[in-house]
Amino acid sequence: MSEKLLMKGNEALAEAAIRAGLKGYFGYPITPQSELLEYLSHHLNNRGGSFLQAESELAAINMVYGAAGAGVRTMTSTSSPGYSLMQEGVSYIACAEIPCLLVNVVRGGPGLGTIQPSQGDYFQAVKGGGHGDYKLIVLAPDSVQEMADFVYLGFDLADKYLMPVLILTDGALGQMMEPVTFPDYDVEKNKVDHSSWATTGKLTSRSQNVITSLHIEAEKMEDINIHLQKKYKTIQENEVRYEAINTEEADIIIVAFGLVARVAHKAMENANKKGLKVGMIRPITLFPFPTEILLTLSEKVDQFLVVEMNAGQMVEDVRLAVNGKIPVDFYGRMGGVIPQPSEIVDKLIQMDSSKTHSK
Amino acid sequence: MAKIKGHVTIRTENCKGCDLCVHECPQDSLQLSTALNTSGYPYAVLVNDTCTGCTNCALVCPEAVITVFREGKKKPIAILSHVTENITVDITS
Amino acid sequence: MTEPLIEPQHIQCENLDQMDQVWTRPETLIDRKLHYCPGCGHSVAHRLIMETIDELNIQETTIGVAPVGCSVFAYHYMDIDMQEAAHGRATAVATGIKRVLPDRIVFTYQGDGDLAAIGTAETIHTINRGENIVIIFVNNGIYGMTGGQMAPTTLPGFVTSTSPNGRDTHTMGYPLKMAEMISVLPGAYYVTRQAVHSAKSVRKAKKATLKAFQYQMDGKGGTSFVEIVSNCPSGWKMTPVESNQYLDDEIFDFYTLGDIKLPPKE
Amino acid sequence: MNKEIVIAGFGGQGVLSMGMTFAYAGMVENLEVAWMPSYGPEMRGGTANCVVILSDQKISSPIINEFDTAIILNQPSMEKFESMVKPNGEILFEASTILSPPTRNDIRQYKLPANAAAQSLNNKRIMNMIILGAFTQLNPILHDTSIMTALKKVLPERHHHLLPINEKALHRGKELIYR
Repeated sequence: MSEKLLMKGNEALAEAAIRAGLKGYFGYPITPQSELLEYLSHHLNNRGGSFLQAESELAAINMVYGAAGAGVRTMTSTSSPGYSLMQEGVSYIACAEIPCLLVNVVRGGPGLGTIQPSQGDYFQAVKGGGHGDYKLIVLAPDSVQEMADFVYLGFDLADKYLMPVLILTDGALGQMMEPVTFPDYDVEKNKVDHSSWATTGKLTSRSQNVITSLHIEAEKMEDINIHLQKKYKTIQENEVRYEAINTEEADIIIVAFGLVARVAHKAMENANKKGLKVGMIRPITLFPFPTEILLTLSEKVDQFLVVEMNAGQMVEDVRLAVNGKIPVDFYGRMGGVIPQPSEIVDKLIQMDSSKTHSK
Repeated sequence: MAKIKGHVTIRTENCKGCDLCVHECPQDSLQLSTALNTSGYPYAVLVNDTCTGCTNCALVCPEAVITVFREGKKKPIAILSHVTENITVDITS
Repeated sequence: MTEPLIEPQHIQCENLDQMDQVWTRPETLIDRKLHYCPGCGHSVAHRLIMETIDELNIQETTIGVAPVGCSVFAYHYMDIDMQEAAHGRATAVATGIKRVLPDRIVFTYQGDGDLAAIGTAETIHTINRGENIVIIFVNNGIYGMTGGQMAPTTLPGFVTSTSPNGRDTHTMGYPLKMAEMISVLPGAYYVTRQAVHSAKSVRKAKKATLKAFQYQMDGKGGTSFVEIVSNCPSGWKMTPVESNQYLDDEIFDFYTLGDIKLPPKE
Repeated sequence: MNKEIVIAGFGGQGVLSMGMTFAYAGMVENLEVAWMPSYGPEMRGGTANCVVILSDQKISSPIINEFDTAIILNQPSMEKFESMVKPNGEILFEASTILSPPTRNDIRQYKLPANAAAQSLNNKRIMNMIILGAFTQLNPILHDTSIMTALKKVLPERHHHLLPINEKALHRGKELIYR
């Protein structure tokens, strides 16, 4: 374990990437993720990797495609408008089954939007984002420590399932400083052998390795899709991660991810002080989504409250999970505004009293 | 000056009858067939023995179906390449 | 009344085993029927690159990047490790590979729609960075794969499916001379324009390709750019022979063949 | 203990680095800390502010709109943050740059001639250290040694020769409160 350092989320993520054996980074400046790019421009080249500032996000994601296709740990990072530009490449990478790490430090949208933190890219992140049927494993950190931790986890999952892993974070987590420690991580021990498919030069001892997402026959393309869907099912069965707090005695369960989960946590504490019984589920993997725990809890609690920094996106997945069993309410702020704990407490009080009235 | 004698073989099944080799041949040695291969294309055939093995036909052939031969003035006895240690060559044959 | 057709007979050679084989297809060119139209220059360009790779003995270290366009299936014919790039992004993909595997030989194979329209930014910035790669640019002045639409390189007045009255420069702009454009970039090390429509031009193009790959292996300079001005018999609505004649008659006046930028003398 | 502090002024006054020193010192004392800056275009020449939270418990939300302490270094920031100080909270403000002092009477106010004090020490840039000294005198949660350890981390190595003058400034700030 390293010493405790005070770092910005973006910098902690970048440092973790180097420690996780990052070999290729390709990115383009955009607020509020530029510290990530800057940190790696200072440190990656003299710590065993290759840093390149691309001419656009479009070029950056395709550089990732090339470098990750060569079988080494590769990543890019961007913020919302840039991530939209990358969608073409992400779809190709998902189909070609290349492992890599993507980071979206989300800001308020739509359009050029604001540079303030937001969760408006949830749909884009968990439903695919680009064209075609594909998913990414999506990790949502809620602290600077997790910004670092999920880099290792992300690379390992990417290597395990041969697919892009997305860290979905936001401007505030990227910019804020908190203490962070970096775990001992043995790059060599965690290295996965990609020689069976990576393009590293066709040795006479093997047949050519081709990386492509083009399969012109419909039946072949369907086979590829079946294979991908099977993989996503395995992931849904094995890789769900979430944090459950105070769920045993709760009447109302808040569901929130990322930065908002911390605001909601504060709201939960304050509401419980006022005598309400509030618990919380914080999805850590947004895909695979923690559907099962929500379904189980819907047997025990009265209501769910989903809090997001958007117009209501994850709430749809919660409603799908709960399947109409109990009411699922929503509270959100948009465009880069962060909800205050007091706003959420007010909402909880309102929900609690409406329940009492209906009894 | 005596002409060098050459010859070509053509994998007619892969020929698409584009006619480029016929036009490129300085000896007018090639023609397209009237018959079709299984893909439905006419194919190039060598129709006389004036070929000099100049390789022009092969160079313009998009399908790389032409192999060119040439009668050598002097045949090499053996071609040595990538020799890394002393070897003995039997030149009696 | 027409004469009955007489099938020409292939002359056999009795002493073939005593003759020297002076030319045959390169081994790295996979033995598979090409999907290109009869007489297409793409096939010749593919073969030239594979000959080059064989002659330089670099099959085990070369990684190619295929584009979107007619040559989207280049990896069906090139027996090397390859990646299929998104439309226009081949040089970005190649940059990624070269940056993490700097000791490998990396090349892109791109058409004019790919390199000079949708991928112009990637092309210019890759060359401007002087990425030590080879770009093979096949310019046939048309979008072949999608059915013969106007390309950025289509000559003025030329009829395509999207310039039915010929390319009108007032509304559709002028053809891009990519090789000249990029030759002014400091990162461009060797820029040449070649053709593969005749035996003579194929010989020259081969020399240029060899040079370009050799420069990359030497690792001295920046990007080597080999433009191959080619035909598109189907898109141009001509026979292969006519299309090659058209190159001589019309195209090379605009796209002048020859070296445009040579590496600095040592 | 849970201390929520906002530091606000204009860019270049060392607002962000003062906050970082707070946070680092808190970390040295094994407190839970969070530092959250304002960022983006508003950093470019305009006002700059950062929020620092020091706590002996896990910090749940780094997003707050009520503060125990506001350290205010210019007039626009006073207008923005005065109302966001909790009742019985405190405002520390620089004497010379604030034209209209806070009007609330449910908070403690400390008007600090920090700029003048910095001038008297012949270094204008240590003003924020003087204010930090005043804060620690009012809120004894950070030891001087922790602050100096923190400063070593926050200051680039090429500025480490300035550590002694900063230490002096820290004590000068404490004296401002003694009076």
